[in-house]
Amino acid sequence: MTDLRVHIGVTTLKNPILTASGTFGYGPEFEPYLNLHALGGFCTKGISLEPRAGNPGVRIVETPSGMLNSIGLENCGSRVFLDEMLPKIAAYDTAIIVNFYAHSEEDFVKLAATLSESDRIDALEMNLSCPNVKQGGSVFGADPRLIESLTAAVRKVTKKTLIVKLSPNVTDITVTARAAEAGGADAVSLINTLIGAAVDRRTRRFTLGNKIGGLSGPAIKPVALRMVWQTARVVKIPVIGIGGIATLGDVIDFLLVGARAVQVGSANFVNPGVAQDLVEGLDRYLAERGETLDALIGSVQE
Amino acid sequence: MTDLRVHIGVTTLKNPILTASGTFGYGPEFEPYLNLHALGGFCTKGISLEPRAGNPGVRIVETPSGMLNSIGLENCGSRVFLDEMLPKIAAYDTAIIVNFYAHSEEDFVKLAATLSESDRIDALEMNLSCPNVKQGGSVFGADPRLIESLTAAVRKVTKKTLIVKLSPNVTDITVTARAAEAGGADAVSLINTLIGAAVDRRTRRFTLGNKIGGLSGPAIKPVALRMVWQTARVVKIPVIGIGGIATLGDVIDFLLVGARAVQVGSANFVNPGVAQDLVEGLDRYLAERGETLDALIGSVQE
Amino acid sequence: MQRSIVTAIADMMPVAGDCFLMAVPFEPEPLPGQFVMLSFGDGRTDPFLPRPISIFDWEGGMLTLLIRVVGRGTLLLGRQAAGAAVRVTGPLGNSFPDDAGRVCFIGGGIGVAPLFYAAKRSKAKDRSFILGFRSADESYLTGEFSEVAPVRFVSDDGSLGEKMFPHEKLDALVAAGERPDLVVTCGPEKMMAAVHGVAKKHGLRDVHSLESRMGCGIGACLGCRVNMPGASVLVCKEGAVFDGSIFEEKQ
Amino acid sequence: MQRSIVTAIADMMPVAGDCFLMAVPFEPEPLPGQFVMLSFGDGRTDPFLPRPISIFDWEGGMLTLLIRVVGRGTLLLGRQAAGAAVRVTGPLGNSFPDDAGRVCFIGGGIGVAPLFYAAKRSKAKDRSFILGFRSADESYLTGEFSEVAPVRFVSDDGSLGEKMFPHEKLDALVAAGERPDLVVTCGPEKMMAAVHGVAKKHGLRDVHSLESRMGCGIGACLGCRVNMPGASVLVCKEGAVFDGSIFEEKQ
Ligand SMILES: Cc1cc2nc3c(=O)[nH]c(=O)nc-3n(C[C@H](O)[C@H](O)[C@H](O)COP(=O)(O)OP(=O)(O)OC[C@H]3O[C@@H](n4cnc5c(N)ncnc54)[C@H](O)[C@@H]3O)c2cc1C
Ligand SMILES: Cc1cc2nc3c(=O)[nH]c(=O)nc-3n(C[C@H](O)[C@H](O)[C@H](O)COP(=O)(O)OP(=O)(O)OC[C@H]3O[C@@H](n4cnc5c(N)ncnc54)[C@H](O)[C@@H]3O)c2cc1C
Ligand SMILES: Cc1cc2nc3c(=O)[nH]c(=O)nc-3n(C[C@H](O)[C@H](O)[C@H](O)COP(=O)(O)O)c2cc1C
Ligand SMILES: Cc1cc2nc3c(=O)[nH]c(=O)nc-3n(C[C@H](O)[C@H](O)[C@H](O)COP(=O)(O)O)c2cc1C
Ligand code: FES
Ligand code: FES
Repeated sequence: MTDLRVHIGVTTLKNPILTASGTFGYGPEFEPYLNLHALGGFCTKGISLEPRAGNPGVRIVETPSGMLNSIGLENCGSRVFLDEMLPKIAAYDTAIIVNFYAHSEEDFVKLAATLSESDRIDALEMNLSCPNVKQGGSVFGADPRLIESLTAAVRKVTKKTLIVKLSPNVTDITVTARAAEAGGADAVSLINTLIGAAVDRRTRRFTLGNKIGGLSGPAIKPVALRMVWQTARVVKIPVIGIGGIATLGDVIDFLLVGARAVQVGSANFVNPGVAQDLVEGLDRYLAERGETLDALIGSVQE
Repeated sequence: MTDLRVHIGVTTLKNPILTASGTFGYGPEFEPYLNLHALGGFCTKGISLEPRAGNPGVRIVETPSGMLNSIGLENCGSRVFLDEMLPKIAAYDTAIIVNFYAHSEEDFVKLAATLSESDRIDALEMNLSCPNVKQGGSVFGADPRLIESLTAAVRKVTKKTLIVKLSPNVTDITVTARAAEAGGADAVSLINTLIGAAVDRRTRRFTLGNKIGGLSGPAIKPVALRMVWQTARVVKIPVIGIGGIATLGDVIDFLLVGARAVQVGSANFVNPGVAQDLVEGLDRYLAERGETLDALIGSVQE
Repeated sequence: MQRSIVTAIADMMPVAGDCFLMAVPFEPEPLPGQFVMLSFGDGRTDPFLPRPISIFDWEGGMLTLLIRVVGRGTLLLGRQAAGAAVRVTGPLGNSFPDDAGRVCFIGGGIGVAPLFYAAKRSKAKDRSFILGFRSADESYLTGEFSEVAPVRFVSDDGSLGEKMFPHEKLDALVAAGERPDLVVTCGPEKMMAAVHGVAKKHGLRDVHSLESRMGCGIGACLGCRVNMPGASVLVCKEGAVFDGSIFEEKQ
Repeated sequence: MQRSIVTAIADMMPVAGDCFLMAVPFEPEPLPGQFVMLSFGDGRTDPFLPRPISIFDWEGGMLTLLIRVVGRGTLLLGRQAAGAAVRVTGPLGNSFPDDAGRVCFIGGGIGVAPLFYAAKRSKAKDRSFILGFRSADESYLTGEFSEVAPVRFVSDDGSLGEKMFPHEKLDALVAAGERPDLVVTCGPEKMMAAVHGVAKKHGLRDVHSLESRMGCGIGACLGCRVNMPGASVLVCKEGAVFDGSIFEEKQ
């Protein structure tokens, strides 16, 4: 077995294959399909201070090689998460990364502080980019000054590995990535979903109850790959690549352009065992070539 | 036959189905596959003042439900276009929309003035958004002040219908759309391609000679549909919808969210006769329902 | 135990009313009322998401699905030939109760799909169907159902069985003294709600297999949540089988 | 006259070396050296772009394509069964000249595809093939080619015909006095350049069918432009058949 370990902040991942927030439930849902111990880690559904019901109406619609979702960040809230969900997954020998979000700096800080009290949480992933929340869309995620100050404020209350998850719905992702770095993030993860819409032409309404939603899946991979490459060139902290990853080839592409780890998202819906396949595939790929993970990462010729 | 006419600036299109710049050659290439007279109009390949060779190396790569291109705006230059290409297409009974671009305001103005001398050109489409040109990517397309002043400068030298084509690689497309409107554009067309990349993992190089390229095709339709909807709500000038249109359903979706006309792009590569199919399909769709085009446009329930 | 496997289609058979039967080798043995997520297994990314499909039948390791072509996904699935690769994830969801002496299975349209296996596997002493179709032309597998249990057919235009709705037939049966201990339905939501009305009126126990657009089928995407009058439910995980009270406004 | 049509595959036949033959009804009659753009005809959007494929054969309205599985598109095309819908656009491109008395058709690997129809349709008095494969195991349709014209086989490992490269065989033939008026090649670019070297040495006229990634095949996307030593060419529109001078550095 090749050494697949990756260091991000104060966390050592046993391998660079993570599962993306909102696409892996709270974890146990996948037990029948894969060995959770095999994963580098998993990102929980986005947690907020209080429970949230999410959006009414249709929440998911298929698009060419992808999907739109407007789940609306439905989640059980931080209290229930810590008291009921976390104990159920605490025993998994894999990194638990808690994805979290709020609507004000104050709440972001409060939430980060609360989550930091749990020893079993390995890292926090701060979601700045959810396009589904009605109050103005991607507000935090588009303003570099806000990102920097918010990151700095959260940084003050947590010693855990702090990952800032970036929105692709910006003119220049390197600007927002640098802002997160300047604020003290240990890593950036990208991309979150692109904002899109679909219409039900029979009823002449938007298909999603929320009208707009987040586009994910293989369709967005070229955009994600470009943004990860651009970002990895300008920040010193690790970049975690996300967007349309479904095959070993996709994983390798993201590592080649400089991602230190990757997250598998919508592909979990198609094949709930895919993340473990990717870990095993990456191991074989490196072993066959006698190559180290470090040598692979960022090795695309420019 | 339903009345499919659409008015954009001083131009009356016989129907709202246009073909998108760079995906329809100079026109004659499609003669075997469709009746060019049937189209509402076609946008030429992007024309620059001087001829341009475009990018070396691989220029096209397939992606999930789409493609990346880095043609690099190869074109014959305005002189050859006016003297040699235009006469070949002048007889087509359809609107000729000349897509054009430059790298400075001065050249944009010079080019618009030159093209405006030809009686046979119905409209100009100003491309602010080509992501393929090496000198800094989408510079014109991302800065609203630049867009407004550039549009105003071009507006001064042409009486032709002036369409400003917008880049989707921005945080808020309504800002750039409003800038074009303020500068005096008769219409905005959107979206141009999203910037993306692909890697050839065998050689560990970027697949495209230019590394990054423009993503088009069905994959981007949800993003395009969202941007067209957002834009049509905030500008008073017509919005021309572009992005992943391949079927009659796609055309209807864009019209429902407020597009006054649409452009068919990459789908021409898959089925070179598709644009005429769409005209006929739209005609049938409206006739069957006894609905007018005006009633259809923008009729999505909010 | 659930699994997600890529396997080759063993058999495809067209059926009336834009439907087809697809047979695929699949273990383990599912429970009646469960479903699978079905997608293409050849690596294409369009269509992207798997489709939820009920267990029509399962026998000796061979799963049979009855699928109605309604959109792009089912259209393209229907065009697959035997030998083509599909991905099957399952069996998923809860199941129909099987502790009643007399069960009436009520299906409308493609909603008949899960009832064949349910009736076939039921341990109930007395099993019968009420199956509703739009018309005789759009009905299917009427013979197959009849072999499993007695069927009362109803149709919108009277071209098959009686011209009435399934819930009206249930009402008539109960009035005539044929009172089931359990009513199991699957079909359009309106039909199920109407059946619940009749069941409630007569104090019958009733369960219903709900439909919802699904992303994953396993409780991971939260895409299938629907706000029913009685509760907001995650159909794939808490169902797809729900008690009839779901159709009643919560107090 | 070109056309773009959706049609049902008439026949599929596996061939050695990861290849398959696909027969589809198609009019009009193509010229030797032309190609078609082939894609799925069922409305799926992945794979998205059509693939350029040479005319392997055409007879009485039936077009036959010889396709080698090299990536996702050809893999999925190869899994289509007879009856499945494909889109065919063509015939496209220019064609091989047919005004020579003695023609030698030289093909390497899947580059043999357009040469079968070219030789079959050629009006030349004297036609012969030099066909190169990696090995006997990876060769295909050797019998079919032999029926059209005499074949000299060469292979990298000597397991089929002589162990040499096609251009070496041509050199040897010319040295032995068998001098063609025209050399027609299709295969890896290196092979074609080497053949051109030999042709030039002996003053033979030579044409070559180039490959390039294509978006449209009809000159609309400008995606297929390649910078050859002799010129920058739009392969689909100016070719795919080019004079050998394309391999020579422009002065
Ligand atoms: C638990 C369950 C069991 C089912 N069992 C069967 C069965 O045995 N046989 C059968 O023919 N159908 C069954 N269905 C319905 C079937 O899943 C849909 O008809 C199918 O997903 C439509 O896909 P499409 O691509 O053809 O349609 P499209 O309209 O193109 O679908 C687009 C998207 O909408 C979703 N969608 C559209 N209509 C429905 C619907 N009615 N229900 C759920 N999702 C929908 C699909 O998931 C798909 O992602 C079942 C649904 C559920 C929830
Ligand atoms: C004029 C012409 C005639 C051809 N005739 C034949 C033939 O008769 N039989 C046959 O088997 N092959 C032929 N080819 C090659 C064939 O087009 C490619 O093998 C095929 O496109 C690869 O597609 P893929 O999806 O399997 O591979 P992938 O590598 O997955 O392809 C991805 C993309 O790259 C492009 N691509 C990759 N390799 C090539 C290549 N070598 N040439 C062109 N494009 C490529 C494809 O267009 C596709 O869009 C011909 C090519 C040209 C230009
Ligand atoms: C149904 C769904 C729910 C999601 N929920 C969240 C979330 O709660 N927090 C978050 O940061 N990202 C969320 N995402 C975004 C994913 O984590 C990921 O960034 C995105 O889907 C792109 O990856 P993919 O193309 O592999 O799916 C969600 C995505 C999907 C499809
Ligand atoms: C090969 C190619 C070349 C293009 N060239 C131009 C161009 O010269 N000028 C321009 O404004 N847009 C150009 N575009 C963008 C298209 O006009 C269109 O905006 C985009 O492809 C999205 O539409 P689609 O998804 O239908 O292809 C080009 C697109 C492609 C695929
Ligand atoms: S379908 Fe994903 S949670 Fe139910
Ligand atoms: S393939 Fe499009 S121009 Fe040649």
